[in-house]
Amino acid sequence: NANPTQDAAGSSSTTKPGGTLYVINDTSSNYYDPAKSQGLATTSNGLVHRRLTAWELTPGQDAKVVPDLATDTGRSSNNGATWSFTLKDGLKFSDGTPITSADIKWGTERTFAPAFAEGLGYHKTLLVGASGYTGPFSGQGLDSIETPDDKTIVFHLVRPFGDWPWIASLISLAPVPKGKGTTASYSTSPIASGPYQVASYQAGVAVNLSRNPHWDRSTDSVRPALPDKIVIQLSQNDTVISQRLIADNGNDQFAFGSSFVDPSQLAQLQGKPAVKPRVVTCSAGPISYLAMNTTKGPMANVAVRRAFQYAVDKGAYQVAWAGSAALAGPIATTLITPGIAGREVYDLYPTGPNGDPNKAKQMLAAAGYPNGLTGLKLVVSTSNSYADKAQSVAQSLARAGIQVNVQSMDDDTYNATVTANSVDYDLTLSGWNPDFPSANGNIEALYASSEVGNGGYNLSRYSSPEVDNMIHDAQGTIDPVAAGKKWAAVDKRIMQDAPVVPLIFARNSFLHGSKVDNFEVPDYPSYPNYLKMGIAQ
Amino acid sequence: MRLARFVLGRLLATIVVLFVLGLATYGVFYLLPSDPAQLSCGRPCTPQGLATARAFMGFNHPWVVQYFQFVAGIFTGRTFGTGVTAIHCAAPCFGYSFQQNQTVLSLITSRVPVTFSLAIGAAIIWLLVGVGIGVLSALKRGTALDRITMAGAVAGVSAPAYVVGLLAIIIFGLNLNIVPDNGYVPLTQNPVGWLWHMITPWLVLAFLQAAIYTRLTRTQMLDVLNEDFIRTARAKGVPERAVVGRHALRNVLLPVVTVFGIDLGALLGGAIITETVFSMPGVGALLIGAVHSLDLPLLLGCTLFAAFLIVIANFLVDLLYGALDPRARLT
Amino acid sequence: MVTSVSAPRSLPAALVRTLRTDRWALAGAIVIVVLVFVAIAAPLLAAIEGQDPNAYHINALDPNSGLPAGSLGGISGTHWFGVEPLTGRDLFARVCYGARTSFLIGLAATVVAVVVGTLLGAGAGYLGGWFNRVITWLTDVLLGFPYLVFMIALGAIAPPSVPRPLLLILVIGFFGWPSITRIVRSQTLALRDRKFVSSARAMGAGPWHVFRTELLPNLWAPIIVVATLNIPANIGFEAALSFLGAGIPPPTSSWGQSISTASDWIQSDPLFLLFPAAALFLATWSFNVFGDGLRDALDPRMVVRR
Amino acid sequence: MTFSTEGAETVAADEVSYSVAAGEVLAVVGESGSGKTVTAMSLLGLLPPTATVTGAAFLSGTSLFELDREQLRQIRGERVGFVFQEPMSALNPVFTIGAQVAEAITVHHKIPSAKARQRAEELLHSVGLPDPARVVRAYPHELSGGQLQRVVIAMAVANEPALLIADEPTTALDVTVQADILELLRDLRSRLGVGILLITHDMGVVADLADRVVVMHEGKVVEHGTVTEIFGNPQQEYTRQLLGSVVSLAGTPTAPPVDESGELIERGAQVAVVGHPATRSVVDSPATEPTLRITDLSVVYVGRFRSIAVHAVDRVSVHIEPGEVLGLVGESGSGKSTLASTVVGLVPTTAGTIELAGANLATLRGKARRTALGRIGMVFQDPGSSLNPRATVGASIAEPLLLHSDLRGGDLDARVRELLDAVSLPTAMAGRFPHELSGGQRQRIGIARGIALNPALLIADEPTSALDVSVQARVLELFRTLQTELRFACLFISHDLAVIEEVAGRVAVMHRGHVVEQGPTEQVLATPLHPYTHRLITSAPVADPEDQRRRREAWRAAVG
Ligand SMILES: Nc1ncnc2c1ncn2[C@@H]1O[C@H](COP(=O)(O)OP(=O)(O)OP(=O)(O)O)[C@@H](O)[C@H]1O
Ligand SMILES: Nc1ncnc2c1ncn2[C@@H]1O[C@H](COP(=O)(O)OP(=O)(O)OP(=O)(O)O)[C@@H](O)[C@H]1O
Ligand SMILES: [Mg+2]
Ligand SMILES: [Mg+2]
Repeated sequence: NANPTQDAAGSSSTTKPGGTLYVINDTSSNYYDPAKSQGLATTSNGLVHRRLTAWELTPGQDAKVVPDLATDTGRSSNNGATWSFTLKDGLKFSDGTPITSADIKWGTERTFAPAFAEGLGYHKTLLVGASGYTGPFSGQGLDSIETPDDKTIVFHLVRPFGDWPWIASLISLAPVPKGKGTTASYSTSPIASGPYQVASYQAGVAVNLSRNPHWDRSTDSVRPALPDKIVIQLSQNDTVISQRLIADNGNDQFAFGSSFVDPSQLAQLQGKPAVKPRVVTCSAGPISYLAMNTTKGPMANVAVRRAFQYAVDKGAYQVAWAGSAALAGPIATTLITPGIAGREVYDLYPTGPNGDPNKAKQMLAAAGYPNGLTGLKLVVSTSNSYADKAQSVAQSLARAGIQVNVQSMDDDTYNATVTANSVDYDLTLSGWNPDFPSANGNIEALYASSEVGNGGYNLSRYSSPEVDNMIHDAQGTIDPVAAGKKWAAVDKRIMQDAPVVPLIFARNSFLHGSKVDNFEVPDYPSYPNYLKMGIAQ
Repeated sequence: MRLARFVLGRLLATIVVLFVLGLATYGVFYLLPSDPAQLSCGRPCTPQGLATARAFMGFNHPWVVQYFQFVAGIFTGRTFGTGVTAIHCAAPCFGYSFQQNQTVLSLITSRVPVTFSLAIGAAIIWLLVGVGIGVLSALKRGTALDRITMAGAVAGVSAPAYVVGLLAIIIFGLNLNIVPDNGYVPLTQNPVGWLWHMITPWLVLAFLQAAIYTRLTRTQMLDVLNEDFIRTARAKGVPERAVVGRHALRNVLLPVVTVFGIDLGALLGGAIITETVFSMPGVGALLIGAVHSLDLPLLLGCTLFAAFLIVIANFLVDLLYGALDPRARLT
Repeated sequence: MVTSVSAPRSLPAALVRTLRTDRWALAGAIVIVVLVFVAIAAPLLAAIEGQDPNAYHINALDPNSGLPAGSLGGISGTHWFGVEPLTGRDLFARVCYGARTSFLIGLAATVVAVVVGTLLGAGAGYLGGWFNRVITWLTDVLLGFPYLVFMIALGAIAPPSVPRPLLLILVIGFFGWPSITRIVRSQTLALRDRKFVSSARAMGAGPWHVFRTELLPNLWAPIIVVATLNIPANIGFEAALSFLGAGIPPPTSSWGQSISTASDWIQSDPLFLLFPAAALFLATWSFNVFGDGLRDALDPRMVVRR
Repeated sequence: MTFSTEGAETVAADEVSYSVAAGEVLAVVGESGSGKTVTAMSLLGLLPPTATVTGAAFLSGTSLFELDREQLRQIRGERVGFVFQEPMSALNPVFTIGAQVAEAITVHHKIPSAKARQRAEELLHSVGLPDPARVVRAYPHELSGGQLQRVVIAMAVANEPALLIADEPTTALDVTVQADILELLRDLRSRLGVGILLITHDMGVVADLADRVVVMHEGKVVEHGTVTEIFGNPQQEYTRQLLGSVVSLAGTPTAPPVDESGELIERGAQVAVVGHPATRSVVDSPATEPTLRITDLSVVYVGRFRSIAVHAVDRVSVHIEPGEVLGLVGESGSGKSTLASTVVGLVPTTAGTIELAGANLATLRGKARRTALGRIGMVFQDPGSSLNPRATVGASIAEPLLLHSDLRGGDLDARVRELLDAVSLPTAMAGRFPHELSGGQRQRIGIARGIALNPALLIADEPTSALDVSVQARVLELFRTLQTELRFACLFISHDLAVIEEVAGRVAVMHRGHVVEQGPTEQVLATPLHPYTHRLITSAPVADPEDQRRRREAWRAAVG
């Protein structure tokens, strides 16, 4: 299987600045309003907007948080409930005005305005006095963000929060010139702080990024900013994208696809050794898991849930996922995603890759279901062929005398259904990729009792006061190493209750043109790092 | 007189139809368990976050009320939010897409040229080719040609549009590399490029649509060719091609034109699959996007737009009847 | 056989005549019969092959691509049509079982659409007046209906209690009739004032009688065409509905669903698409040739080919 | 020549041979269904593919059957003109008359369409169509039978062909117009030496126009000779029978009184309007308990988009007593068929009332209306298009029975056979389709259908126009017997005054939408009061060449 590290490392040294990079998107829009965007720190938004901190991603290593606009990754006081940052010198917006702490305050406050409230909101529940705050446009600011001077910014949190440096790296805390960004048009004509600015935005067709003249390379250690121009093509058809990149004609040589290459294309590449080196696959990725509704019927019984750990044929799931174990990614036995600091590998329910149906049968019998289970409802989204994957799961469960009915539904319907307050499913298939590389983003969102219903993604409806406390404790821990240990413990603790069957850490594969260099796909976020790419001259 | 009354009646009906369809769209949309506000709520989505989003987007009222707000907006225009960040949508306001940050009207009008070029171009091709082949296979009834064209037609209807488009792109666009593999160039910007980008989608669409025209023309033609007046035309010494192409064809067109009205009307409202496969920013692509992102205002806009075109197309076809066949009086 | 002098040429009679005189129509008819047989005897056929439509055969797949092992999509003595990629399910069994869902549902839906469409269309064209207006109005509404959203909504809310085949047939039929109605209406408008129709009216024939004895025989031709061409569309419709959860739930196979899945594999495993697509093509084709034959048999002026 | 119809082979014409010299008129007469039409059509290869033709035909030396498509095309319409038997179905319903006539010219001569149009208008005028300006813009279904027939004639003579094949060219024309048409043909012959093949049943026409006569019977030519020979001493039994059954008017009418004062003239039961053309209709004669009473009926056809409205029927009042036959004669296009169609509700009335046995048809609805209509039998003017092309003859005849009687199965068949037999058609015909019949056969199907239910009122629109005199005689015989048996009231529309004289007790004469005269038949025919009636009677040809020549001279003098 393709090992990305060689691929990227091999060429990075030779790549010189210049050229035009083409990003082929299957989405119809690509917006740049920091308040509205939910984008990762290393994708298109990362090219236009800098933040206090940034991610350092190297394939094969854990993600690290590093300074960006700030001189360091933040200094905490009052045991982690207060965080302060100092800005570097000589920072400018693309309009030439200097970037001050006030701009970051404004940018952050702006995310509270109803008109722009749709972005990442992790800070919203943490900042003091945030609840009920409706943004700066009506006049009053958020007092919990202090800007004693142009360079310093201080955040006051409601509770100690060790991951704040990560929060500071999110797009939602990017600077917006004070008073600017009053209209929706900011999405398409933002004022850039990063190396690129939006030169033109053709709705539904393409976005053209050009260099930001006021960006100073010396202040930015995370963005090599190699290409002179970046063109983001919009609303392209997935299959066609792959076919174009395989064909590698004309400009497509300078292009890469921003969406996963799906199994059928991967299979097609088997016969094309010439193309294979241009397929980059991370060695592991977001967790894909089978959630069991811990509040309903037999699934409420932990013994049954444990039996499931043996019943599922994860090997078959790998095939259903991408055609082979190699393409699908390693089998998961834990909850925290590879590439995130503090992760520990363990297996509470050891069996072969194909599970152990008989053992599962016995355990079910012991749990009071001697002749298996019938009529379990497994709901899935129709998106990226979960329906088929669900059937592979159903098949493997059948081996252990567990009969399930698969119901597929439109993606939005699915999300609404499974995150509703009352649900009637027994099982569901889902995957999770945290918004920032902290175990927190992996655990809290999926297993904290606060995330049950109301649009929360605790799909197994797992609620354990003990685990909630452990999460709270881990969040409050400032020292990353100590925190990491605590998170690992939570991970184990949850798996003892087996609310989910971890299936695989899904690999994502991406295709790029023959002239694209430094094309890296780290385990986290198992997505190409736009910031590093360059064009071979 | 009669005609005037007919036209007036239909126009009124059109308005009713559109109104009902709008209502239906809302009704159906609210059958969905999913909540559009959820998508504008941000991540993680807190309950009060959800509440603000709802209020801001105007989703906090019962849907019937919302619909009437929408209808009112067409005449009065609308404003969302307050203060400097408020979003204004001038009359006639067919809603505002919060996801696309544009008024629905501007969104649609910006996409119309693409879809129209696609639909109209293809329509011309399939009508000419379809009817042409239909006539031929009627004349050559029972011959190999007849059988082959019929097989072709059947292939056209039963082939999955998506695959046909894809293969066309792969073969002509990527492998042979004789036509662009995707995208759209405005006619106004560069006519040649426009034609160049359009040719494959047109042919694909035509291939998928031609079947019914071929088959209908053929079967009707077989009927008409037996009429006495065809004999009269021949007795006058009218050349066979004119006998068929003028005398017979005119009597065949009624159902053909009817189908044409339906198809064209529907396609002008967006050729979803073709547009998506060929990555053309048309109304169809817009619609499908709206569906998947629960963009109700946009969805409503696209639906009404498409419906409007269909209704108008059918209306024109009905008007045409009288001209095509004086006996087909409308009441 | 001695036929009554007064009896009109009945459809059955025409059918018989077609089969006797028209080789192609006969071929079509045979294919149809075969397909129906396949649909009904699917379990039997699968049993003969010794495969189950839903059983996974990971071992039948190429371990490092998930494609069917071996050439030609894994066609072999055990898997006559080869297997699905990623799952290794037996294609032959799935195509056979698919006939049950697709072919039968597609057919039933078409019948519903055609019957309703013809009645309303002829009614609108012949009676005119308010009835015509209402029908025109209805067709407009339905043709412009946001059926995409509707399908999704249906998938979300359709109560499991309703038998799915019935639901599918009704929904598909419901969306199918308007276009047929408009076509039939257009024909009827031209027929309405033909002398022989008027003379029936002058004879004191009621609308129903006129429809049956005067209009219908002269409407068959277009109806047959439209009906036969509707089948694939309806089968596709079934696939979409099922995909969105409003139809036959997985793993039950259907041509439409197979085709839409296989479409993604057209490059890497074309044979996956070939078989279900071929089945669909055959179904449509057979009905078309048969329809042609029928049309000819119903047309007294047609030269009888021998 | 034979037809293959689903197995059964029909020999339509057998060893027929005849010739027409330039400037000569050959009349083909004979039994209905004897193959006159098909033989003529075979000449230009206009028969359906079901027909197989053997033999040879020469047009001034060139063998017609050996020509290729293009050569044949150049001959069609250019050197050989063809007037089809049934004009109503012979014209393309979706093109205007003007376009279709103009086309006849433009396909052979490259002239600007404007000129062609103008020429078309002239032609239409030359065949005596009033208001050609309107006719060119009209569509076929907007014209009367006779008007269409004249249109077809105009098309046939458009290019002044060498040979004109006229199949029953005057069946739908009243005698005055017929005289004009015959005059036109005669002129073509003498002026341009056009050879004319005239197929007709009207012995008067034969006598008037023909030089030589061919008599056909059961697909064979039984006799031929000069017109004087045939009429003078017919050799064949069939020919004698044919001539024997010719009916003709008794005696010549007295001239109408000139310039009366007042509105109406009355003479006993006979009334007429004063003034020609008339501006009103006569008052109805007193009725006792009429089966049908029409009072002040007006019908106006509102024109389509551009064309002007037509007052087809204007304030007409007539009635028919049970057992009475009202003959309706008059100018072609004067509104006879319209009047008839209004009775059965096919044409909406503009004003006036129609009562069937005292019940106002307009007020009847649904079931009541349908049963009322069930008591009316209707024979349409053009047998062709009034039969469902996809229904067998048997089914068509059975239709009214199915609707209004409870005859089913065997009884139904029996009745259908009986009816076929009554109109002297073989029962075998029942299985045929309309297009497989001859004009006369189709017409008889229409009659059979009309009388199937023993109606209380029979409306017969030109019921015998396509029948040869012998069959006609039989049909009229049948008609009278039924009449006396069932005593139904009957509106009998015909151009053949002799026939009217035979069957009708009273007669009404229509002209331009008005009933200009009405009264007991013999009175009206013997002593007409209205000039138009007089002209009508005097223009009727008689079946005797000599006599007819004298009459023609007289008539020429009259019209000047
Ligand atoms: N298409 C056809 N198929 C079968 N038989 C036919 C067809 N056309 C005509 N015939 C038969 O051929 C015979 C001759 O028909 P034709 O029309 O020549 O009679 P005709 O002499 O013109 O009689 P009429 O004076 O009533 O018009 C008739 O018996 C008729 O039934
Ligand atoms: N549908 C119509 N629209 C307009 N005008 C019509 C229509 N039908 C008939 N007419 C006109 O009405 C007049 C009367 O027609 P009608 O058919 O009653 O004449 P007729 O007396 O039957 O003549 P003929 O003896 O030639 O059949 C004619 O001038 C005809 O052109
Ligand atoms: Mg004849
Ligand atoms: Mg008439």
